[in-house]
Amino acid sequence: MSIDPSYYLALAGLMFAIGVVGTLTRRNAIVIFMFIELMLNAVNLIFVTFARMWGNVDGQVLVFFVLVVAAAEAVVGLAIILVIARRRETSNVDDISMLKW
Amino acid sequence: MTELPWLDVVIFAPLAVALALGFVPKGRVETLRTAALGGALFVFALSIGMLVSFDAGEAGFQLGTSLSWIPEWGIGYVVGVDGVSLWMIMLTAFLTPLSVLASWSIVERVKPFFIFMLVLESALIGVFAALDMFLFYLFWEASLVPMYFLIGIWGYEKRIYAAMKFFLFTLAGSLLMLAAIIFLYFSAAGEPTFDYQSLLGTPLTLGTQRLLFLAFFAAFAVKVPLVPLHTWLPDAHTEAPTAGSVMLAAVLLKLGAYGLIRFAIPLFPDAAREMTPLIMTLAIIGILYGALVALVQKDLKRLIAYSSVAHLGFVVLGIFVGSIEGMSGGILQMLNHGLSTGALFMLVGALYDRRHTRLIADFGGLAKSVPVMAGVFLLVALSSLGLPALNGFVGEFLILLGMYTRYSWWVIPAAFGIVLAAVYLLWAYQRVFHGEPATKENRGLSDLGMREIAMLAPVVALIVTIGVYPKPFLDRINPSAEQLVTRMRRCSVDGTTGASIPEACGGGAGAGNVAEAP
Amino acid sequence: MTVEYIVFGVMFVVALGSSLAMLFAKNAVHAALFLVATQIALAIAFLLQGAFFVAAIQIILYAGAIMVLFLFVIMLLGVDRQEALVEPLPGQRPLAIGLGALLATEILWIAFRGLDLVAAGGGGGEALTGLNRDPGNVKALAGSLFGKYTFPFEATSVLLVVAIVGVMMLARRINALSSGDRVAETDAAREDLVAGRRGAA
Amino acid sequence: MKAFDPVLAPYIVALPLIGALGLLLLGRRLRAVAGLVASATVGVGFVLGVIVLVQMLGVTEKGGHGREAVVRVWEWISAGSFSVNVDLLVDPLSMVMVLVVTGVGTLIHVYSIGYMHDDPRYSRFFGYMNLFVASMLLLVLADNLLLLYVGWEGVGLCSYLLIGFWFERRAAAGAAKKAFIVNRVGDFSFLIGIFVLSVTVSSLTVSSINEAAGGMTAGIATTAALLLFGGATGKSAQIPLYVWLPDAMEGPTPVSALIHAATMVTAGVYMVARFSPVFEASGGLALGVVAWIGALTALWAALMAAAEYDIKRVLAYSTISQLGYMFLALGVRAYSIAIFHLVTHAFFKALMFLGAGSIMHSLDGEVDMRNMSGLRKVMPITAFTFMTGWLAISGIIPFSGFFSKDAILASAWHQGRYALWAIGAGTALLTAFYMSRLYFRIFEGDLKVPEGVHVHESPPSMVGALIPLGVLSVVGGVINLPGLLTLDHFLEPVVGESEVPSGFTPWILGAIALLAGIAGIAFARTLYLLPGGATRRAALCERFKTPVDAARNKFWVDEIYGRGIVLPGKAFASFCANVIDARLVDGAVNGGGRVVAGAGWLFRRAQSGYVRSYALTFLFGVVVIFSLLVFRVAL
Repeated sequence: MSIDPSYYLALAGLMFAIGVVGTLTRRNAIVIFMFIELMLNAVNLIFVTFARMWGNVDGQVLVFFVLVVAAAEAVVGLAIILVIARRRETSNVDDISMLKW
Repeated sequence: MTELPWLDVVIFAPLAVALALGFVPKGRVETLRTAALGGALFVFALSIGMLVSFDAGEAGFQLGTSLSWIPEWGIGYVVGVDGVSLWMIMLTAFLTPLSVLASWSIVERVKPFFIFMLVLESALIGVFAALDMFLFYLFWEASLVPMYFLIGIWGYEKRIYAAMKFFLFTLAGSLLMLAAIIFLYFSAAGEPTFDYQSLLGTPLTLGTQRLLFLAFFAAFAVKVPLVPLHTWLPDAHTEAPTAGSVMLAAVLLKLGAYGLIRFAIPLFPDAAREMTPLIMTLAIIGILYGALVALVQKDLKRLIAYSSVAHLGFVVLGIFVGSIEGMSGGILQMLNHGLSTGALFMLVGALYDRRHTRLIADFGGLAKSVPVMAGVFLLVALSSLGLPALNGFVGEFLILLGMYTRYSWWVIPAAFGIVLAAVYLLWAYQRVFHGEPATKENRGLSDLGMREIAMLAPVVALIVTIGVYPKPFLDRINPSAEQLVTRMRRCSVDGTTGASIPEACGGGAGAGNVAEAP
Repeated sequence: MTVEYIVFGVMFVVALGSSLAMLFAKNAVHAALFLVATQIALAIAFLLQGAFFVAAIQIILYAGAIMVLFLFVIMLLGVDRQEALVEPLPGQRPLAIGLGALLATEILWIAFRGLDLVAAGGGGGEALTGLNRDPGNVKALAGSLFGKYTFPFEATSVLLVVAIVGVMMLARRINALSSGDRVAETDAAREDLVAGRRGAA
Repeated sequence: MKAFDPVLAPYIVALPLIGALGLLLLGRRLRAVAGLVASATVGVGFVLGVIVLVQMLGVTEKGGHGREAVVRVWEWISAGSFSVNVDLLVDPLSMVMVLVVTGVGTLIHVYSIGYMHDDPRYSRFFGYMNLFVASMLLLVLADNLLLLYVGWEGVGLCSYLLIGFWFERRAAAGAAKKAFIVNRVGDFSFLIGIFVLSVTVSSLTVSSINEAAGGMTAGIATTAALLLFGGATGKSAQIPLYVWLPDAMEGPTPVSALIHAATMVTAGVYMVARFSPVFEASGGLALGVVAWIGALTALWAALMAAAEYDIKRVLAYSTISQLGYMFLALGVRAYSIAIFHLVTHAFFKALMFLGAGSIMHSLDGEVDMRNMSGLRKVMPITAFTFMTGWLAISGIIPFSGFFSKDAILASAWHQGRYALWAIGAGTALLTAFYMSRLYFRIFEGDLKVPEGVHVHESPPSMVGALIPLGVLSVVGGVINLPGLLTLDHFLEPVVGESEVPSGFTPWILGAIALLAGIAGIAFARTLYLLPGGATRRAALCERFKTPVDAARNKFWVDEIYGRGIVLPGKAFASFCANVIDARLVDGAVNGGGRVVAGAGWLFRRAQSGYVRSYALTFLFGVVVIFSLLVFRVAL
C-alpha cells in the first residue's frame, strides 16, 4: 500500500495557500508570477493525485493542459511585464495603478 | 387581385426613407429637408392606402402579416391593425410630415435629425402594429433611442437632464414589462410563444395575473404618464425641439395608453378589473393635479406638458371604465389629444422661433401683432379644453358618459377637470395674446408664414372634422372597442378564483348591452 | 515501502520548505531558484504516483524552459532590485495571510476528512499501476490525449499560437519604441508616439 | 292634410354659420361688405323663420299638435348603446326663440354697421356675431340635449370672443376669461345633468326625455333638474354665478345688447322651459329652487343696479334682475309667461343697450352717468326710444313690460307663493326706481357732457335699429294680451297651459304692479329731477350708509369669490407645482439618481487600481464560495 493520497492533497493545499499569500503580499510582478506558477503546480499535484485515486490517466492529461496554459500565460505575462518595465522603469505592481476610474 | 401589404409597407417605408437620406451629403440642407418632407408625405400617402383597405365593420385584426422569424424561440414577425391601432398609425403618419415641417428652424446636424425623425416614425408605427410580444418590445425600445437623441442633441438648455430622465423613467418601466413578457412566454398554453393572439388564451391564476399586470402597468403608466410617474414628461416636453415635443405628446404618450388597451387589459382582464378603482383614482388625481400644476406654470411648454397629464388621465379613465362608450371615447381621445396638443406644441415652437423665449411673462398682446396665429392658437386651445363641436369634446364626453354609466358619481371630480382646463388654458391665452403688447419685440412679430400655415391647417381641419362629424372615426373604433370591453368584462379564470373579483363573472353589471363575443 | 516513505518525506519537506522560502526570499533570483526546487520535488511526487511522463515534462518544461524564461526576464530587468519591506496597502498582509490560512485549513479538512465525498472510489492505485504496465504510461496518456481530448488539445494549440503572436506584437512595439525614443516618460508622450506611428503606417 | 315639414330650418342655422366662416377666414378682404353680409345672413334667417312659422300655423290640428317636426341633418356621435344625431326640432317654442334671435339679431347687426364702423377688426366683429347667432339658433333648435349643449357652449365661446373683442384692454380680456370660466362652472353641472338624463332615459332627444320624465323617480328628476338648472345659473347669470355678466359690459355695446341682454342669457330660461316636464317631475323641490333663486336674484341685482353709475352696468344688473323674474315665472310653472317676458325683455333691453351704445358713440365712450345730463335735447331719437324702454321695464301700462311682468306676478300669486309675489312686487318698484334714475340723470335736466366732446345724434343705421325696437317695446305686449293669450295658446303643445287667475284678482294684482312702477318712478323723480334732489339724496345715503355702501361695492361678492376660491385655488396649485411636483415627486426621482451617484462615488473607492487589492477581493470571494461548499459537505 502506497502513501495515502490525503498527504499529497495536503501538500498541494499548503502549497496553494502559500502561492495565494505570496501573490497577495509580494509586489514584484515577476515574483507574483512565480507564486501563480506555484499555485498552478499545486493544482497539478492534485490532478496527478486524483488520477491515481481514480485509476486512470485523465488527471495527468489535464496537467498537460495546465502546463500549456501556464506556459502561454508566462510568456505573455512576462512580455507585458517587460513592456511596462521599459516604459515606467518599474516592476512593482503597486506603481502600476493607472487603470482606475 | 393581390393587395399591397399596406401595413408592412407603412412600417418600413420610413426606415427606407431614412436610409436614403443617409446618402444625401450632409451639407445640402435644403435637399435633406425636402427629401425628409417628401418621404414623410409619401409614408402618409401609403397610410391612406392602408386606411382605405381597412374594413370598418370588422373588429379583429386586419391587413396582417405573419412570418416566422426565430422559430426556435417562438418569435415571429406578426403584425396587424384593428380599430385602435389603425388610428394611432394614421396619427403617427399624419404628424410626422408636419413635425418635419415644424423643424425648418433646425440648422445644426440637419441630416441626423431627419434620419432620427423617420426612424422614430418607423418604430412608433411598428409598436402599434406588432402582434408579437417580442416584436412589440423590440419596437417599443427602438422608439426610445431616436427620441433620446432628438431631445439630447437638438433640445434646449436642460436637454441632457431631460433626455436622461426620459430614458431612465421609461426604461425602468419597460424592463419590468420585459420580465413579464418572458414569464408570459413560458406560461403560454402549449409551446412557449411570443404570439399575442395565442397568448390571449393563456390560463393564469389571479395572483399571477396581478403581478404580470402590475409589471405591464408599470411600463405603460410611466409612458402615459400617470401621476406620480409623470415628472419626466414636463422636462422632456419642454426641452425637446418642437418636432420632438409634437411626437412625444402626440404619439409617444399614446404608446402607454395603447399598451394598456392592447396588452395589459386583454391579457390580464381579471387583474385589470380588480385594479380598476385604483387606476381610476390615479387617473382622476392626474386630471385634477395636472390641471392645477399647469395653472401655475411660467413656461408655456411646461403648461402644455402638464395639460397632457390631465388629458391622458381622461384617456386612462375611458380605457378602464369598462364600457364601450368609455373605451371608444378613450381611443378617440388619444387621437384628439395627439392633434390638439401636437398643434399647441407647433404653435409654441413657432412662437419660440420668433421670440426665443417660452416664458409666458415675456409675451403679451400678441393677438395684435400675430392675429392669425392667435386665432389658430385659440381654436386649438378650445379643442384642448373640450369645446363642443371640436374634437376634444366628443372624446371627453364619451369617456365621462361611459364612466357615469358604471361609476356614477366618480364622474364629478373627473368632469371638474374640464372646468380647470378652461381656467389654465384661457388664463395662459390671456397672458400671451391679450392686452397691449408690452415690449418692442412683441409688437414687431411676423404672423404665420406659408410653411406654418401648411403645417397647422391640416391639424385644424381634422380638429373641426372630428368635432363635427366623428362618425367615420367612431365607426372604425367601435367594433374593436366593443370586443375589448367584452373581453375585459368576461371572466377568464375559473370560478373559484373568480368569485373573489368584484362584479366579475356575473355577466353584464352596469349598462350591460355588451354582447358576448361569438 | 519504506523507501517510498522516505522519498515522500524528503519530497514533502523540500517542496513545502522551498515554497515557504520563496515567500521570504528578498531577491527575485532566489525566489526563482526556490521555485525550481519546488518543481523538482513535485516531479518526484508525480513519479511516486505513477505519472512518469508528466514528471518528465514537469522538469523539462517547467523547471527547464519556463523557469529559465523567468530568470531571463529577471536578469533583463536587473537582478539587484529589492522589494521594500513596508506594505503600502493597509490590511493587505494580515488579510491575505488570514484568508490564505483559512483556505489552507479548508483544503486540509477536505484532504483528510472529506475525501470520500470528493472521490467516490474507482479502481485506485492498482488500476493505474495496471495501466502503466499494460499499454505503458506514455501510451495510455497519448491514447487519452489524442482520443478523448483531441479537441481540447487542438484548442490549446490555438491558444499557444495566439500567445506567440501576441508576444511578438508586444515585442515589436518595444523594438519600435527602442529604436526611437527609448522611454516615453509621460502618457502624453506615449500617445504622441503611437499617433506618430499610426500616421507613418 | 299635409304634414309639417320645415325643410328650411337647417338653413336658418347654416346661413349665419357660413357668414361667420366666410368673414373669419377671408377677414379683411371682405371688410367693405362685412356688415351687410352679416346682417343679410341673419335677416334672411329671420325671413326663413317667418316662412316656417307660417307653415307651422298652417297646421291646425286639434290642440295645436302636429306642429312639431324633427329635421335630421346628420348622424353625430355613436358608441356602444349611445348615439346622438344632429337633429333640429322645430316646434312653437323653438320658433318663438328663432324669431327673437334672428329678429333682434338683425336689428343689432344693422346697428353695429354704424357703431363698429371705425374699428380695425370690423369684419372679425361681424364674423363673431354671425357665429353667435348660428350657435344660438342651434341651441334653440336642437333636438337633443347634447346638441343643445353644443350651442350652449358655442354661445359661451362667442360671448368670450366678443367680450374680449377689445383684448388690448386688460379689463376686457379679464372679463372675457371670467365669463367663460364662470360659465364653465355652470356647464360642468349641466354636463353631469346630461349624463344623469342620458343614463336614465338612454336617449337624449327632447321628446324622449320629456316623455320619460313622468316615469322618473322624484330623486332622479330632482337631481337632473337641479343639475340642469346649475347650468342655467351660469348662462343666465343667476345667483351664485351672475358675477360675470356685469364685467361682460367690457365688450362692444351691440354685443351687450344681443348677447348679454336679448338672447344668450335667456338660454337658461329657454332650456328650463324646454325640459319643464323634468322639473315638474321633481315634485316641487326643483321648481321651488328655481323660483327662489330667480326671485332673490331679481331683488339682489336690482339693489346693485340702484347703486351703480356705469350706464351699461346698470343695464347689466337690470338684465340679471329681469332674468330672475323669468326664473321666478318658470318656478311657478308659468312657462309660457316666462317666454313671454323673455320676448318683451329682449325688445326693451336690447333697445336700451343700443340706446346706451348710441350715447357712448356720441360721447366718446363715456359711460359714467354722473358726467352727463340733459341729452334729450341733442339726441332726441335716442332719448325717445330709450324712454319707451324705460317705461316698458318699469311696468307702465300699456308698454310691453307691464303685461309680461304683471303676468309673472299674477302667476306667483295664483300659485299661492305670496312671498315670491311680494319679492317680485318689491323688485318691480326698485326696478322702476333705478331705471328712472338712469333715464332722468342722462336725458333730463341741463345739458352736461364731458369736456371736448361734440355731442350729436347717432348715424341713421344706428337710430334706424332703435326705432323698430322702440315700437316693439311699446306694442310687444300684444302677443299675449290678458284674455287673448295668443302666445300661451301657441306654446301650449310644448310647455302646457299656463294657469291664469281669473275673476277680480288679476285686476287688483295688475293695479298693484302698476302702482309699484309709478311709485318707483315718482320716488326717482323726487331724488333726481325735482329741485333739491341732490340734498335729499345725500341725506338718504347718510341715513342708510351701510346698505348703500354694500350695494355700491356689489356686496363684495367678487372679493369673496376672489379670496375664497381663486386665491386658495392658486395657492394650492402653486403648492402642487412647487412642493409636490418639484420637491416630492421630482425630489424622489432626483434623490434616486443621487443615491445611485453617491453609491457610485463610494464604490469607486474600491477601484483603487492596485492589482493586489483586486486579487484580495477575488480571494475573499473564492474563500466564501469554497467555504460554502465545504460547509455543505461537512454539515
